[in-house]
Parts: sequence; structure tokens; C-alpha cells
Amino acid sequence: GNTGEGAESGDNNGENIVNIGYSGPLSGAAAYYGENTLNGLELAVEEINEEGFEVGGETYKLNVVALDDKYLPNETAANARRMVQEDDTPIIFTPHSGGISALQVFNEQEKFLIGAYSSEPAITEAGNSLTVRIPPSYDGYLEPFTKYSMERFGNKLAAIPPVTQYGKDWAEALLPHWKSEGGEVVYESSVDFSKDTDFFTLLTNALEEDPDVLFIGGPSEPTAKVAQQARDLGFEGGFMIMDQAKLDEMKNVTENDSYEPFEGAIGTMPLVNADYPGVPAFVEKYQEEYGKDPGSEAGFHYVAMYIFVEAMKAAGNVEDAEVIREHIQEGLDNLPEEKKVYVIPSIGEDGGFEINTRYGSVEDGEIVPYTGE
Amino acid sequence: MDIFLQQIFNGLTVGSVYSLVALGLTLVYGILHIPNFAHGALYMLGGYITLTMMVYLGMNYWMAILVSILVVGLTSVLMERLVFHPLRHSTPIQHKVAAIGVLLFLEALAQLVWGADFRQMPTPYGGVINFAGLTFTGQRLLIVVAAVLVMVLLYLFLKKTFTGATIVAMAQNREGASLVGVNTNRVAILTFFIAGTLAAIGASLSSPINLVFPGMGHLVILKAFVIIIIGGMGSIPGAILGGYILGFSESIGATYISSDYKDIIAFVLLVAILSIKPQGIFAKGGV
Amino acid sequence: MLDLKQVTVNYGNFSAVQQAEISVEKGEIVVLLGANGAGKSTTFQAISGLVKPSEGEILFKGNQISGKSPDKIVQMGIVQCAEDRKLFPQMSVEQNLIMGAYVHRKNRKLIKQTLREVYDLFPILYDKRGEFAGSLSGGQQQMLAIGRALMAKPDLMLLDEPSIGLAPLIVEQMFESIQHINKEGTTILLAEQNANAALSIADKGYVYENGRIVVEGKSEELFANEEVRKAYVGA
Amino acid sequence: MKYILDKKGLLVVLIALALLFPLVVPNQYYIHILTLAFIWTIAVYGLNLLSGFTGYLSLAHAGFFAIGAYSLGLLTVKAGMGFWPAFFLAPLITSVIGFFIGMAALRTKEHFFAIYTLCVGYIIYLVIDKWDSLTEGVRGLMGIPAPGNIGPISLSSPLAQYYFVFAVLLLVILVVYRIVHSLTGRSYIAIRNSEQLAQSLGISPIKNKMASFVLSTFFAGVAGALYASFIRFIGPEIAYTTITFDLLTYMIVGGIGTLSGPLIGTLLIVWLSQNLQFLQDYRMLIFGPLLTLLIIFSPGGIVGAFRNWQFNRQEKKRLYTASLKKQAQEG
Amino acid sequence: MYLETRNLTKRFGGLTAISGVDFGIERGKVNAIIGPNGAGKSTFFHLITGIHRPSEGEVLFKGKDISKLPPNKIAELGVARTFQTTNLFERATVFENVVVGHRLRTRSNLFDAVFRTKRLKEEEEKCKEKALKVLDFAGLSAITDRVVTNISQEEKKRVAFALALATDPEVIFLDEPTAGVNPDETEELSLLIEKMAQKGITVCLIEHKMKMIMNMADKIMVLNYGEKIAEGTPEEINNNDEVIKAYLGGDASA
Ligand SMILES: Nc1ncnc2c1ncn2[C@@H]1O[C@H](COP(=O)(O)OP(=O)(O)OP(=O)(O)O)[C@@H](O)[C@H]1O
Ligand SMILES: Nc1ncnc2c1ncn2[C@@H]1O[C@H](COP(=O)(O)OP(=O)(O)OP(=O)(O)O)[C@@H](O)[C@H]1O
Ligand SMILES: [Mg+2]
Ligand SMILES: [Mg+2]
Repeated sequence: GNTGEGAESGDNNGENIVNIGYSGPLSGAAAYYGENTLNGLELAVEEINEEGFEVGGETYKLNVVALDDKYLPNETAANARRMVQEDDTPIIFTPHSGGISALQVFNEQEKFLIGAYSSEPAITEAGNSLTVRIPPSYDGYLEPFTKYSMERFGNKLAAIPPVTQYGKDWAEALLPHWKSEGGEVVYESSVDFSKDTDFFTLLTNALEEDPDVLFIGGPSEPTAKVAQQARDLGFEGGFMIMDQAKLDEMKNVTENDSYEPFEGAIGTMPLVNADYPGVPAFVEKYQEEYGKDPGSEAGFHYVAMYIFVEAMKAAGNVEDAEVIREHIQEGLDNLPEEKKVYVIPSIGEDGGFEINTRYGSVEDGEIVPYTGE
Repeated sequence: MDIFLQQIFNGLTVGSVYSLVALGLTLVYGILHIPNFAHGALYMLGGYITLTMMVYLGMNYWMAILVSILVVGLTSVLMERLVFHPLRHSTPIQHKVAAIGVLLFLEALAQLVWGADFRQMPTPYGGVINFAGLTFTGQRLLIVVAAVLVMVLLYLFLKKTFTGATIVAMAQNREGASLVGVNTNRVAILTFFIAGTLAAIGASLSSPINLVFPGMGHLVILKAFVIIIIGGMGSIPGAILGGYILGFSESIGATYISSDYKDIIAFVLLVAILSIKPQGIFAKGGV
Repeated sequence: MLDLKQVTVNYGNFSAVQQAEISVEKGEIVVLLGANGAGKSTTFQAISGLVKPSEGEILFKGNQISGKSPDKIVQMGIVQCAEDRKLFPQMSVEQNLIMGAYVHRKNRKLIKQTLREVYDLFPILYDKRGEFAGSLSGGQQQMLAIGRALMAKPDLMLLDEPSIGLAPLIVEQMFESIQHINKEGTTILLAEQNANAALSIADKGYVYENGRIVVEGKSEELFANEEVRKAYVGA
Repeated sequence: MKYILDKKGLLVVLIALALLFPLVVPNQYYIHILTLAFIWTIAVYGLNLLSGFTGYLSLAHAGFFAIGAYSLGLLTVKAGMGFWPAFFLAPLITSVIGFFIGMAALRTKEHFFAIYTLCVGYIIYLVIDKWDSLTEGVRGLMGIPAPGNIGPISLSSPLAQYYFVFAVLLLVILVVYRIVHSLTGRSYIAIRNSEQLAQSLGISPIKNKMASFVLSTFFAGVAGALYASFIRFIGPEIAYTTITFDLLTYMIVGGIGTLSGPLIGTLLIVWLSQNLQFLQDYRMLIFGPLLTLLIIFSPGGIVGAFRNWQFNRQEKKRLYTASLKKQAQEG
Repeated sequence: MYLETRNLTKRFGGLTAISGVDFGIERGKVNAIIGPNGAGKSTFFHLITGIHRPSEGEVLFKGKDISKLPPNKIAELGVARTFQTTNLFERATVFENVVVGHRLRTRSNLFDAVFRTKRLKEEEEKCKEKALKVLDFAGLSAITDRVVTNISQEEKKRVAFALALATDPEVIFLDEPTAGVNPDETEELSLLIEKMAQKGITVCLIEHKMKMIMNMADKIMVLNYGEKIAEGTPEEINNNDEVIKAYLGGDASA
């Protein structure tokens, strides 16, 4: 365990280093997602390290130890063991629920915080005292999405979420809500982006039921394909887009780089268009560094890293996960305004960040904020 | 009725791509006597090369495909030279593992060069055609027509030319072929080249309706395995027919049974076929 | 026409042929005799380029051919008819024969004509021309293998135990065919265990023992040689 | 056949090393990795029994591994069964399913068998993935208990689990060793060599193949159950073909059809892939070619290469003594 | 009749490889089957030993129909065979190859293997003894520890015999036991075959080497195009016109 004399603050040319762990998919099918999360983390660390940060009179710098786990929980567990053992990491980020579950088996004994990027409810329901759930839960989306789509298009919904657990959770929450608001679910199936070569078959069946609104989601690019092919097949209604897909990224894979095919879609406000105070600076830096727009997973990891550092400062401790966890709320409170890529006022009882979500809809080829009125 | 016809067309589109990939796989089976597990990586590479040529070098679609054919064909040949040729005396199981190594390498390479994200391939044939209540897009029509054309050409080549016949002969007895004066190395190279070509064409045709990403080979390769079994390994007509059978069974199955279980349908179908006919439906017969 | 000089072939540590000296003149039938595993097939494989000799040289019409690839050697006019036949089992008899003429693939007329000659020599192949080679019986396959070799119009034909597993009547016919082919102008190098039959058609012979040539000479001399008679002719 | 493991001394040294390792190197990470590697090794022994000794290459092995893992997981989490009964039931359930699949699969041969089982493995994966109400689907199964206490001995610490898994591994090796060196094992090898010849010698191919198949799935089930209780979270991905390919790689690299191959191959590859972690995303860029090169230059795997070397040496010796004798006779 | 076939017929698709053959094998004798290539001799063996199922007709062994039994059951009844091509386990020693031959006379199973029961140990001992005995009988005592790859063709044939003998057969079917073996060695192998017969094992063989057959066989059947065209003693066969025409040709001593 890392109960030893803080090897993490080991002297390195007079510098104190805190190692931050990361285990995620860096190879294989989900590598893109893994890279995005890691990018956000690394960008924050780079900024923080320009000056270092002060805790208990000493200046510290951060070092990211990133290991590939190919999306496999057992690899996540092995990586975490390694990082705890060899790098004394007080925090380990992992962006998938399987890995998080595998870490929750021993993180309390081994005393490290899990920076959990997953909205799987079971992650927080497990009652693990050292898990911080970073992304918001999607509950907040249901109401405005439903309202907007029903008002603008009608009440027949065809649901084709992705087969991932996130997609299923979403669908399981959304469909009852849709019905309770007087809507009708005319078609329900799911799409597997890792196996389906073509979405025409699925869409042909879905559109046969003549829906007013399509519920779609998944990684942005294939989601965009689904939307576009629905248009090809003559669909004229609206889309509800699960928060994993970002309208701005979806736009990038359209024929002429426009929002036109997604007219009437409602989704999360793209990070680049959001009005949070930290966004412009972050987007600029991110583009400079990685040559593309950041997605929300990068933004969340970026802001989370800052919050953890603030929490360390507040706790006056860089190594004891329990103490750091106790000071997360202070970390949130102390977060400098210009770093607020998302505005997160509080951390809940269950260890999840509580966020004011923003929505955007496409109207006349433009993204406009939707406030629910 | 409409939906049925539309699904037939959808199945035809997907089936065409499946057939192209399965054909390459089945041809190489003749040389290696095992299905080449790295074939999916060639497909992926085909997508990326075409994309790169179009997006970064501004080539037109057809030129880009031509470059892609050359590059993937050569990669395929290189694979034969560097990996499978030295392994020609070893057992199938070793081929499989070596091919897995190649596959891991090519995927990592693609990720290094092009990044791990999804890419969109532009197409000059994006238009939508509505006809008799059915929806076609230019690209989909192109897939079907081009695939059929390529397959007919390949079939004629194998059937009617001496060089084509040597590919078939070598598949049956490598030493026998060299005893009649066939340069077996050259035929192996040619076969791998053709297989690479087919993969590149398949990927270039289908990418505009899907996306280009490092894992795209997985989408088709497992299905291609299913196809060449249904069609009888090494059988050319079998691979073509098998591709369409799978394409149709997927689109029709998704419509009338369940779209969530359509993958299971295909695999259960295969297992059922093999349980009844352990050698596959079209076993025997060669080309 | 063909000269082997000090040819040695190794399989790993094991030396299958050691310092073989063989010479075949144009128009001759030369026979290699020897027990199983004596090294006859290995010698053939070395000539055909299927294995590489570790020492010595092989000259064909004065040109060095050892180290050349099998297809080059076929093009130069040496065709082997292998012990295990190496046919294309899923191709028809006729396709097998046509593949035999691979080196003449540009000359369709020649192929047609040679095909007719082969069918004349082995009428049974004509009857079975549409069937898969794999469905023929052992003897028919042997004929097909010889027929396929003839299709290349070789100057030198290597026949590795053509009588193996064949019925007596067929063996007799086979040797007659070989003589016939020879008369048509093809030089023949033959490996046989059936020394009696082989020597009766051969001009000259070499006897192998454990990879070495122990006796060589004219057929009559070998017939007369007590040792050889006892060991291989079995009379 | 001189297998490396025949040498009792070497075996004892290896066991001693494994037992002492955690005491000498008290590193949680190494212990974790080794425990996992031992679990894979058990599965590879199962695969090797069927593929290496009986000659039927199964590509459904990850599927059976997953069935073992899910059996334990579902019995404990959903049926509320205690750890130990579930632990003994899981491999049994796996082999019963294996039995029925084997009946159909073993009608095919060679590639057909390989691809048939590949598809079976894929179907198992899809079933686990889609059957939400039972398996929790893509969410995965959480809250699997660690091994229960054996009397006063607690098995919940990583160290205890290391020893527990190691003990099971030793048992598996012993069982495989005994099978391979028995008349039953000889029958398997005879079938691998030539099924037709074996059958004409009165060996029933179907019975032996079935036994070998079922046993192979049994070991996969044991490994799966151990995995579930060690990682304590399972998702459908453990049934996926990539895991089968991993197992296959371990077996081939070690040496197919040898007794020590699975252990050597698994340890080596696990070690290698951990050591390439510093390359992050480009790990496979090195690992892939390494794997391919290894196969090209040592097709029989590590043990195969060693045996070839040994075989050649003995053969040289034999030839040498033979020629000496000959000379002596002649001289 | 000890072992007989009645109206035995085998069709492969359109081809009738064996058609309506009635043949009886006499106990303790050397029976031979000859015939041109492709006459159906090997197929005939495959039918008797269960590798193929007859399309029609039956095979009676000691009065019992065995034509529907699988090869392993037939082997248990005491019917052994060799194949036209010898397929031994090349990387194992001669002894290891032969030891499995007696497996069918043992009962030990997986349970015995795992727990090393007394039964297993006894039976292993029994198999080893049997192997040594048949190897000795086949004249291979000197090379029991050699790896099969390194032994000569003739020795391989002997190993194949030994393997068949290890099953404790009453009757043994040999498919071209001396193909590809030189005359000297052929003679030695025929001595071995005669030795088997003297030991009381009924022998049935396919051969093309007429001299050997004529010397050895007590009874010969001639197949041609799947049909039995003659049956009788060597002299009878030698003088049968049809046989000479179909098979032997002018010089029968080739
Ligand atoms: N590929 C090989 N690897 C190793 N040894 C080989 C190989 N091929 C042949 N040998 C060995 O070389 C020796 C000579 O074999 P070869 O086939 O040349 O004999 P042969 O005279 O043709 O015998 P046969 O009458 O059986 O055809 C034999 O001992 C054989 O086992
Ligand atoms: N499995 C099979 N499928 C189709 N035809 C077969 C099969 N086995 C044998 N045949 C055919 O049956 C006929 C008899 O073959 P068989 O092998 O019994 O002949 P044989 O008398 O043993 O000949 P040889 O002396 O050449 O070995 C041949 O025409 C052969 O092509
Ligand atoms: Mg030979
Ligand atoms: Mg035969």
C-alpha cells in the first residue's frame, strides 16, 4: 500500500512529484475514446506543472502514469495494482464502468481514489467511499429532450440507442418518461457500432413505423451516419441525441460540414458552444495541442484534474486518498473561474459531481441553446 | 411489400461487400490452407489509403481507389513474403498466430498514422434516388454494380486464363504446380495481390456509407469467415453466394425476426449448417 | 546431357545423398536402383530444384542448374514425375494435362497436339478426361502423372518409381510406354525397385546404398553382377 | 519423450520459487499479475489438452472460460449460493454445456472444427451480451465474492488468493500430466496422429474426443471461476474472441502439445506485454511483430525449440557412436 | 465360414467400387486379394473393417453381421488391419507408437488416469509387455527406442504390423504390406507374414507382387471393376484366362 513515507513526494531535482494514474483503452476499438479522456487530463497537468502547486509549504508537480487496459476490467485492475505499487498514485482515472467495478474491489484497502468517468448508476450505488463520479447523470436530459421534441415534431418515437450499457440505461430511463408524457414508442431496437456495417436495414425498419422523432446516440461519427442515412431514407422528423454524441463532432462527418441534416435535433450543448467561463481558453489550448475540437470527455477530465488539485491544496495532503476525498467539495468551491470548463457546484452524497447541464438544438442550421421554455 | 424490396436491396448492398472480402479470403485460403486472420487489417488499410488520397492529396475517388489497390495489394504481398512464405512448412495453427501478430501490428500502425478516431470518406455519388417507393443512393448502387463487375472479371480470369488456372492448381498441390514449371512464389504473390485488391475495393466502396476507423476490419472479417464456410473453403462461387446469403439473411432477419439478434441468427445458421453438413454446403467442386 | 558431380544433399544433420556422380547421355534410359530410403528420390528432388544440394554441381546440357528454382529447371527441359504424383486432385484430368503444358502456355496449337498424343498413349485418360484427378485409382493417377509430365515436351524426364503399387499387367504396359516415350526422343532417368523390369529397358544403371552409389554400369553388367542380382533382381 | 517437467528436480525448484516469490518480492502488482497469469495458464492447459494432445483446435475456449466465470458469478450474486458450492458447480456447469456443444462440434474436423468453435465462442459471447435479464449484459456482473474461508484460513487477501490459485494450477498440471502419461493420454495422441489408424486399433474416437473436449472445457470453467472470484467483476468481453486468441498465443508460444508449454508461454507473454506497457498506445506495434517473428523462427514454441535442439543433439550423438562402432568393426 | 461377405456392394455417387461380392475367408489360412488398380481392393477392406458402410449386403464375422459396427468395435472383435500408406507418429519412438496398440484390451479410463489406480498401473504394464512382445515378434527389438522418423521404410512397415498385432487380432488385413519395399526386404516381410499365419492368425492381404502371393497364399480372390472375377488356389488363378487378360498379362512373374 502507499502508507509508506510518501514516496510520491520523492525528490526529483528538488521537485516534489505526485503521480496521477490513468488506465483506459489506448489500443483497440475504443482507443479513440481513451485518447480523448487522456488528452484532457494531460492538458490540465501540463498547465498545472508550469507553476506547480503548493501544499503544506512545498511545491508539487504532477506526472501522469497512463497504462493501456484495452477496455478489459482485469487489465484495469492489474494496471492499478502496478500504479499503486510502483508510483504510489493517490488517484487513478478510469473511463469505463467495468474497470471501475474491478477497482472498487480493492481501492478502499489500497487507499486510492477512483476518478470514475461513467454514468453507470451502479458505480455510485455500490457505496464505495473513494469513488468520484465525474460526468453528470443523464436524468437531467430526459425532461427537456422530451418536451422539445414532442412540441416540435409529435409524439411517435422510434428508439435506436447503441447497444452499450450507457445506451441501454438511457433508453430505459427515457422511454417510460416519453410514454408518461403522452408519447408513443413505435419502434425499439438497438444498433451495434462495433458490428454493423450498414444502418440502412435498421432504419428501413424503424421508419416503416412512421415516427416523428428518432432517439439515437453513441460515438458522434457513427451517430451522425445514422442520422444522415435516416434523412436519405426520407425521414423528416427530429432527433433526440444521447449525450455521448456531440452535435459539433457529428457535423464534421457530414457531406458539406453543416448542421443541416440534423435539423430539429436536440442534444447536449457542444462544449465549444457552451457558455461556461473556462471554455474559450480550454478550447483554444486543446485545438493548439491536438489539432481538433475537444469533446466533453476531454473537458471533464481537464476540469476534474483541477478539482483534485484544489482538493489536495485544501486538504494540505497529496497522498492520502481519504483526506483528499473529504476535501473535494472545497476543491469545487476553490476552483478558479477561468478553469471552469463545466460549472460543478457540488459533489453529491453518492460521490457524483452535480452539474447544471445545458442543451442545444439545431434550428435553421444553427445550434441554439434550449432552455426549456 | 415495399419494405421487403427495400430490405432485399439493403441486403444486396451489404452482401456485395461481404462477398468481395470473402473472395479474397477464400483465394488466400488456397495458398495458405488456412483462413488468413489478418485479412481484415487489409480491408481497414484499404479504407484509410483511399481516404487519405482523397482528403489529403485531393485525388478523385477512382484515382484514390487505384492507389489504394496498389498499396494494399503490395502490403498483402509483403505479408506473404515476410510472414507466410517463411512459414509455408509449418502447421495451420502457427499461421493463425502469426497472422494475429500481423493484425495487431497493422491496427496499431493505422492508429499511429491516422489516429484512433472515426473518419468520413467523401463520395462523388452521394445523391439519393427514389424509385417506385424504394430508396437508393448513388453509392449503394455503385457498390452493387462494381462488386458484381469485379466478381465477374475475377471469375473469368480464374476460369479462362492460364494464369488464373495456375492459382487454382497451386491451391490444390503446391509442389505439383512447381513440377509443371509454375513459379509458385510468383503465383503466391499474385494471389495475395488479388486478395489485397479485393479488400481495398470492398473497403473503398463501402466506407462512404460507413466510416473509416482502425477497428473497421473486425466488422467484416468474422462474417467473411462465416461466409467461406457456408460456401466451402476455397470455393469461389461459394464465397460469392455465401456473401449474398449472409447479406440477405441479415436484412431479412432483422426485419422479420429481430434486429437485436440478427448476428446470432447468422452464426446459429452457420452452426446448424455445419452440424448437418460438416464440410459446408458447397464443399468440393473447386472453382 | 545431365551430369551430377559430387552431389551431396543433407536434411539437417542427416546426409541423404553423398557425393553422387551420375551422367546421362542424350537418348538413354538410365535407372537408379536401391532400397527404400537409399536416396533415389532425394537425387531427383535435387535435380528438379525442390531441394538444394549442399555440395557438388548439377549440369544440364553443360549449364549449371543446381540452385535454380524448379520452374526454371522445367523451362530448361527437365520434368519430374514424382513418387507421390502430386496431381491437382480437384481439377479434371484434362485440366491436369493442360497444366502440364504450362511452359508452353503461349502455344495453344502445340498444347492441343501434345494432348492428342498423350491420349493416344493412355486411352483411359481420354475416357476419364472430365473426371477429377482425385477420383482415379492409383494406376490411373500414375498414368496421368506421366501424361502430365509429357505435356511439357521435356528433353529429360525423371520418373520416380512409376510402378509403385501398380498391378503387374499395368506395370508391363507402363514400361512399354516408357520405352515408347524414349524412342520418341525423350531421355529418361528412372528410379525403380523393380530392378528386373527396369534393367531390361535401361541402357545403364546406378545402385544406391545408404545415400552412396556403390555400383554402376551397363544394364548387362549389372544383371551379371552377383551382388546386384541377389539384392535387387531377386532371382 | 523427455518433457522438461519430467525432471522432478526442476519442478521442485519451480514450485519453491513460486511459493517463495511473494515473500521475497512483496509487490502487490507482481502478485496480481502472477495470479492472473496462473489463471490463464489453467485455461491454456485445458486448451492444450484438446488442441495439443488430441489435435482439435478449439476457438471457443474463451466462451467456456466465460461460462465458468458467469456460472460462479450468477450462482453467488443472483442465486445467493455460498462461494464453495458455486466454485465446484461452475466447472461442472461448464463441462455439461461443453458436452452438448462437443457432441455437435466434434462431427467436424480440422479448419471446420476451428471455425465451428470460433462461431460457437461468438454465440456464447452474444448470448451473454444480449441476455440482460440473466447476465446483466454489457453492464457486467458486480459484487462477486472472494473465495470463502477454508476453516480458519482466509482467502480474501491477494496473497492468499495467489497461493490458492497456484495450488489449483499445480493440481491441474498434475492431472494433465497423469492423463497425458496414461493409456488415455496415449489414445488422445493416437487420435491426433491419425484418427483412422486409432480407430482401427480399437480406440473409439468419439468417446475419447468427447472426454478430451469436456475435460478441456472443465479446465476452462475452473479458470473462469477463479477469474470471477479474483477480479470480482465480469463482463461479456471475457467471452470475446480476443481472449481466445490470447490463450491460443500463450499455448503456441510456449509449445503446443507439450506439458510445460502452457506455463512457459503464458508467463512469458504476460511478462512481455506488461513490459511493453511503457509504449502505451503503440504497444501492439512492437508486440505484434515480436509474436510473428517468434512463430517464424521457432514454430514449435519455446519448448519445441528446446526439444528440437535436444533431439538433434541426441541424434548427432547416436550417429557419432554408430560411426565409431562401424569404424571399430572395420578397423 | 469364418468371415464372409454376402452380396457386398459399395457405391460412391455414380461409381460402383464394389458390386455384389461374395467372399469367404478361411480361418488360419493366408487369403489374398489381387486385381488391377482401382478394382476396389482397398474399398473391400474398408468395408470389412468398418471404415465404409456398405451400400448393400453384409459382412459376417463368426456368423454375426458386423457391417454396421464402427471400426473400433470391429477391432475389438479381433479384426486388425494396416493401411496402404503407413501413418505412424513420426516424432515418437517405435515403442511409444506400438504401446497404444493394446489399448483396446484395457478398461482404464480418465478416473484411473487421474488417480493412478492399481488397475491403470497393471494395464500399463500389460500394454508395455505386449508391445515388447510384438516388437520382438516383428524383429524390431533392436530399435525400440529409435524415433520413427529415423528408421527405414521397411522398418516402418514392421512397426505397422506390430501395431496391428498388439491388438491381439484373430484376423489381420494387410493392404499392400510390401509396396515400395525392395525384393530382399519383401522376402523378409513375407516371412514375417507367414510367421503370423503359423501363429494361428488368419491373414488377408492385398498385393501386386505375384511371386510372393503365389508362394504364400492358400486362397486368392481376383477383383476387377469391383466384381469378383475369380477365386481359388494360386494354380487355379494362374491359369484362369480371364484373370490373365484383366490383370496378369503375359509375364506373370514381374
Ligand atoms: N524432407 C526430408 N527430411 C528429412 N529426411 C528426409 C526427407 N526426405 C527424405 N529423407 C530421408 O532421406 C533418405 C533418402 O530418402 P529418399 O526418399 O531419397 O529415398 P529413396 O531411395 O527414394 O527411397 P524410396 O524407395 O522409399 O522412395 C531417407 O532416409 C529419408 O528418410
Ligand atoms: N472415398 C471415395 N470416394 C469416391 N470414389 C472412391 C473413394 N474411394 C475409392 N473410390 C473409387 O473406387 C474405386 C476403387 O478404389 P480402391 O482404392 O478400392 O482401388 P484399389 O483396388 O485399392 O486400387 P489400387 O491398387 O490402385 O490401390 C476407384 O475407382 C476409386 O477412384
Ligand atoms: Mg523414393
Ligand atoms: Mg488400394
